Amino acid sequence: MNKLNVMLLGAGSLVLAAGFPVVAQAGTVKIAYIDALSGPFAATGQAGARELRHAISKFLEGKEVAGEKLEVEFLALDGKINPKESLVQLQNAISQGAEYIFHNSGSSVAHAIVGALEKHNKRNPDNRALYLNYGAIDPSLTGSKCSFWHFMIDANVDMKVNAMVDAIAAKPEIKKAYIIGQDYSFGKAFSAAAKRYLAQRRPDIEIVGDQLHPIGKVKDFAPYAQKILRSQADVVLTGNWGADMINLAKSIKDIGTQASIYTIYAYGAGISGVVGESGLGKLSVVAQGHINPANTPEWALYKDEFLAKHPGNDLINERTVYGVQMLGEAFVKAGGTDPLKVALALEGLEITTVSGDKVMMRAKDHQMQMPLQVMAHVKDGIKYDFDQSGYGVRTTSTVAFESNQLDSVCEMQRPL
Amino acid sequence: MFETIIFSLLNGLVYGLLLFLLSSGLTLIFSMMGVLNLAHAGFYMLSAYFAYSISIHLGFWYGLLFAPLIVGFIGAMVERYGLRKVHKFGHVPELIFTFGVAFLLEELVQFVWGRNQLAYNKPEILEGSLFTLFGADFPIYKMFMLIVSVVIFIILLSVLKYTRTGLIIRAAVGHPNVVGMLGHNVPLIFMVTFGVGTALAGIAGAIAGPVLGTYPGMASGLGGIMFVVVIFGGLGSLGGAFIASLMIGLIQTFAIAIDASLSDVFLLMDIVITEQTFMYDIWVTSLSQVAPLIPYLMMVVMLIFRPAGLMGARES
Amino acid sequence: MSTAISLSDLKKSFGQMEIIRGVNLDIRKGERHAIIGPNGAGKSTLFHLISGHYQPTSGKVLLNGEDISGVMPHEIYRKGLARSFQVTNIFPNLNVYENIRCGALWSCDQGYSFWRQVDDLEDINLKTEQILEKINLTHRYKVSASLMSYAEQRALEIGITLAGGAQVIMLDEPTAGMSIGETEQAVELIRSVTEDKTLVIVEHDMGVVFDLADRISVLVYGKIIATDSPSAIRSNKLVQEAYLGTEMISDA
Amino acid sequence: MSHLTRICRAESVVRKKRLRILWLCFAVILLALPLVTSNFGITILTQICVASVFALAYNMLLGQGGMLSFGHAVYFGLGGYASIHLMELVGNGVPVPLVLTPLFGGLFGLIAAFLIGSFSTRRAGTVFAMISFGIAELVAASAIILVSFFGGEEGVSSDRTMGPAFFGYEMIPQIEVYYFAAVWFFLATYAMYHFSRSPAGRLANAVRDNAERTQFIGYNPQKIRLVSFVASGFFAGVAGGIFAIQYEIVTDSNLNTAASGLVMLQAYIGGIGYFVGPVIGAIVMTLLNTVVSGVTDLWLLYTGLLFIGTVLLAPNGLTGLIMMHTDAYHNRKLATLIKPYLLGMLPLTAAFIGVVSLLEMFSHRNEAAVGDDSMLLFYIDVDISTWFPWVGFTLLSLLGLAGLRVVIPVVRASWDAANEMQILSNSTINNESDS
Repeated sequence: MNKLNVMLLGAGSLVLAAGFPVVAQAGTVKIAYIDALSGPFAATGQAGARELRHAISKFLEGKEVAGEKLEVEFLALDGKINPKESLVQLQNAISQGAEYIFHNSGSSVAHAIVGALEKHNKRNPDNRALYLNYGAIDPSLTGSKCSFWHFMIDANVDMKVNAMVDAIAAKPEIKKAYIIGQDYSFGKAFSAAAKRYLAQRRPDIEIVGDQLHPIGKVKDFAPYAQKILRSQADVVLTGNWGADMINLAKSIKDIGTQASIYTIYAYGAGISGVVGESGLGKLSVVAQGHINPANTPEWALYKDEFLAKHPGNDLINERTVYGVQMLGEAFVKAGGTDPLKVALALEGLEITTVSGDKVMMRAKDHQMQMPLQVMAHVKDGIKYDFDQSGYGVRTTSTVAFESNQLDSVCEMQRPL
Repeated sequence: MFETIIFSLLNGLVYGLLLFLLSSGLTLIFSMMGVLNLAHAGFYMLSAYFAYSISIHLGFWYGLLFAPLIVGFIGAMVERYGLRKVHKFGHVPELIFTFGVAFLLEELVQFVWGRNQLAYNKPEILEGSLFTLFGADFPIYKMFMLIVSVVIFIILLSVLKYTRTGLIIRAAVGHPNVVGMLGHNVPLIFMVTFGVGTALAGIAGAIAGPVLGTYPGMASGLGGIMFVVVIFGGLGSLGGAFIASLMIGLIQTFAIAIDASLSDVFLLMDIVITEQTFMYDIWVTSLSQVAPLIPYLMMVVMLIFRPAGLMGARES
Repeated sequence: MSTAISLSDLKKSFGQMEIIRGVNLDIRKGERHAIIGPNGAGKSTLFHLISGHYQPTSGKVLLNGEDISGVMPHEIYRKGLARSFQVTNIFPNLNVYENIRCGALWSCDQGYSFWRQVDDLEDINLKTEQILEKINLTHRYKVSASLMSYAEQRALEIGITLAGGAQVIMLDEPTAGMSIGETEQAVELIRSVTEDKTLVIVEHDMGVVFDLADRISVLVYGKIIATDSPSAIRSNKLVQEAYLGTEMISDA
Repeated sequence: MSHLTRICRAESVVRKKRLRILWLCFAVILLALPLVTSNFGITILTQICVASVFALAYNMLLGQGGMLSFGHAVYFGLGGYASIHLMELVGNGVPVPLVLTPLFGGLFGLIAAFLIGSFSTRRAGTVFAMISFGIAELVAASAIILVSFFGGEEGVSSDRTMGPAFFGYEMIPQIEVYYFAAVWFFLATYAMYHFSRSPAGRLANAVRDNAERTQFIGYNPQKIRLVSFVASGFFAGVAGGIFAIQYEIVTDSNLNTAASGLVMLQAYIGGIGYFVGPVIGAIVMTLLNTVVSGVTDLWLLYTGLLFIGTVLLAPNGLTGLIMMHTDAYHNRKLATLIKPYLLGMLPLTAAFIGVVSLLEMFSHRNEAAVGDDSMLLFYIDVDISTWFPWVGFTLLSLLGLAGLRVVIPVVRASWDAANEMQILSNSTINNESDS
């Protein structure tokens, strides 16, 4: 009998659960950000939310679109860099009226979001959403698995590795290369690209190792460092990020190899500070953005403002800003915020970013075309350091917009 | 080949002894109280954070000294005001409680110290390499970790062997009720045991923080491995934990060094594995890829065939 | 007269300690047989050996002529032998009704069925209610077992043992710790519920033993030193020696 | 027919009648809920359905059978993977209505549970818990390595709309997915309740209480555990199947130890001693995960605090707190509790607002931009750059805690009074053990 009461109560709670009213305001655009806000990768995710919020306040909020001032509602949702959690949050976001989904880390998450949006937009033509991906750079996202609803606001792995190999090719003293990466789609794509471009550009370089390790689970990289040492590699190419990057760099330094490291995520979110001295003269990063020097006064001003507002934090993902800038321009071009119109407006859109770069959203595969920078991990001569450590990165060379345009196998399914 | 073996041996030893430092506290707690403390890795992490905070103000050595003490004290308080309350309901609620503590510790650490990896650094004196062998440096700090672990092991062993406290503990391992019968203050002993156990995890955290990284995820992977150690070695057996720690440390490092997969074995038998072969992914998975999986396999097999473990004094 | 339980040269050691050192005993069908002996004689161990709780080191246990040594306890139960425990061994968080009903499940041909509803099983509920009446716990049927008085729990213990309708009932010190009044009630209860059944009982209370038993066996240091009718046991020299200075047979 | 028999029969009839009404109410509520809520509400409700089925399945082990598992998501996940693969097959032309997917997921979970349970259920307690943990780690690690079945980090995706329509029902809009989940929630709950009242279910209770004794009433405890374990694996698989339809993706995070921990949290916070406890836990946790997480970044911290608080202060869970009042209810004394409870709520609310505000302010100070000193706490605008809110909320917390110390004995006394009377007047209907 007691059970009966409790069951009724349970049912009552269900009613309560359902009672959360969600009313979408007219005249506003809802932007959802899905990334890791908790768990081992929360540092990156939280930083991303901070930067995106700031960029939106600068470049979208109050922007004049079709004669009206734009209002933006921002939702930060915890996807835990996990495809399933991210889709749960995606559904939460869309059912709350979000039309633009920003997301940074995790190619597996990106594939899941692309798949889910393809289905959702087909089933709900009145309630579509766009996906602006500025960090998950598996090349198949703008290649074999490209989607009309997905826009990549970062150079994909192929582009980055291409630029990286450019820099390596310029050093004739390099004879042996070791490739190490995290054991999932991104790490595998990185390894494949590295092998491909090295073979094209410098067939004389011997690839002495091609190692995958479990992501986020390795506590001590010393055994891997030992393997690298034994291979007598001159250069280590890695796509590692987060704690896997830090610990790899530290172990390589500890074991005393002379190999230099080329990577694509090796600053900010604690990495510069922890790598510290061990990376000096060894660590090079290929990324996009003008960290040091800032290139344009507007860009320096933007950064100073952000840092003044968030002391103790860094501006890590500069491409966030370019993505938001581009979205704003697309709103203007489309004359509104309807996702389909905005998607069409984004195609082929070319802008000059606040840091003075020319970038273009290629219509064919929705891959942003952009110049890339090769940067060195340094201590001196920089204005913007990371992690309050004095360490940071400085641009050493640039791979121009034109020279980094790679072909794509994308055959896009278009609505209409 | 030879240098790989030497270095894998050294690295495995360092990692294994660190595992032992962690699991010795866990074993101690289990022996005395019958509780498998799921929050043990959480205390390890907490200590690394405390040690970091102290080290930036007072220096590394103070951190190494005080962080384990603070964590031990917190552990004792958790026992006094938490575990003791659920003790009377049996082992299952105790396990659930420690699970909750582990969960909370991870959140608490992020709440207080933020989510970034912290720059918890080795002291100057322990920077650099101790010796160079076949062109590879062996860092001083690793030797330091090795020495600390061994010293703690020796201290623990002698306390157990030659002191009155050790006598009580050894009695408790086989016969949990006997301590109370001998007229000792059982609640106090429990509290102290839990405190000492967590302090041991604290020492591990304070010395591992600079090399393995001080970040909110540092407990998550290690917690599981630790249970493997104590269960494989035999619940409540310090000697078993020691052997199991070294075994797992060595297996893990050697597995990484070996790139062979089952397909290589088949190749020796003239069987070629291609993508069309049934269960292709199993055959080509290399040993280094499955390295993290091995400990759990060892644990499950042990639990099925010999739940008392390698040198277990009693079943739970 | 056929035998219900037959033990032949039964031995049990724990490590170096031999607790049961070769027991030979025949318990006849339908008799009430008591096993007595000083503390530590191995009475409970003997019970555990017969009911399958322990495996004998050597020797045999026959139930109705069938060898059951080494058989799992639940298998032995299914062959018609039910037992109670010296330390109350019930289902503390179930109520009295459920305790008894669990005891009756097997005998009503309920295996591990998960499609039938216990509330709908007429025969089982009827049986449960009959047992409840017998052990005088009818009015307490909804009470959680852990909240009952000690004597009630002992009665429940016997109830669970009886619920399956086994033909051989073994009770391990059913009246231990009871007051005189409670003991009297318990004896009446045991007498009434074991009508037509074989009863093996271990008991310290000699009043109970001599009141109930048709025959008595005396176990001393793991050996049966005598098996006989109550009056014969009372006058047995060996038995008197064994008990000398410890417990007098006449009191307690 | 004895007196008792008559009472029992009468009670049984009343009970069955009430139960029927209750199931009816449950069904009506499930059907009617979407009418009063938004899109987001429907999404949440669907999540609650999945979480409830899983938590109920989990509680068949922990609450009903006394087996603490740290790896039950394995069966949820495997059921989910099986369902996703079935969806793929259906997409390739195998004619199975996809509304039956959960059944398939359940069968897969059942088989997996049978294989693993056949050795893991040999023991209960710590050994069982650790085996379950080890297996969960093993399966989760294999899920990343064995790409052909588990799809690696990316998991496996599919499309729920590709199969043949089921009486014109294609599960395209979210609302249809909700009804699909609700129907399965209802069926699974009904079946699990049925199980708990079956001989196997009762024996599971018996083996939880006293495994040794069950041997001496003719049952093999291992086999009883195995039956419960397999049944629980089946329903976990059913939940995985519903999930697969809802999100059209299953990944390793559906079966890792974190997912297993979450379901334990749900069941325990809800109350493992009651059949509906896990449902309440699932509701609370889903709301924390969806609604509260949208309001504060600290929601996981609050979840942890809620869990520890439950373990220490209310081991019977939230349902237990409600069930504490059944005696008073039977005795028609509930009304006497209203006043002391209101009195108790006062300092409790104060302490709650105080502590939560302090935590939020601390977190805001660390995370938010400089100059962004204002925040909204419980409808009050607060400027954290001044000392006032810090002192104010500290005082409020202390006041609340001090107030609780004073009020708790009063509340306890009235609660005792409301329940004590009952023992005198009606000693037979005491403490129905209801598990």
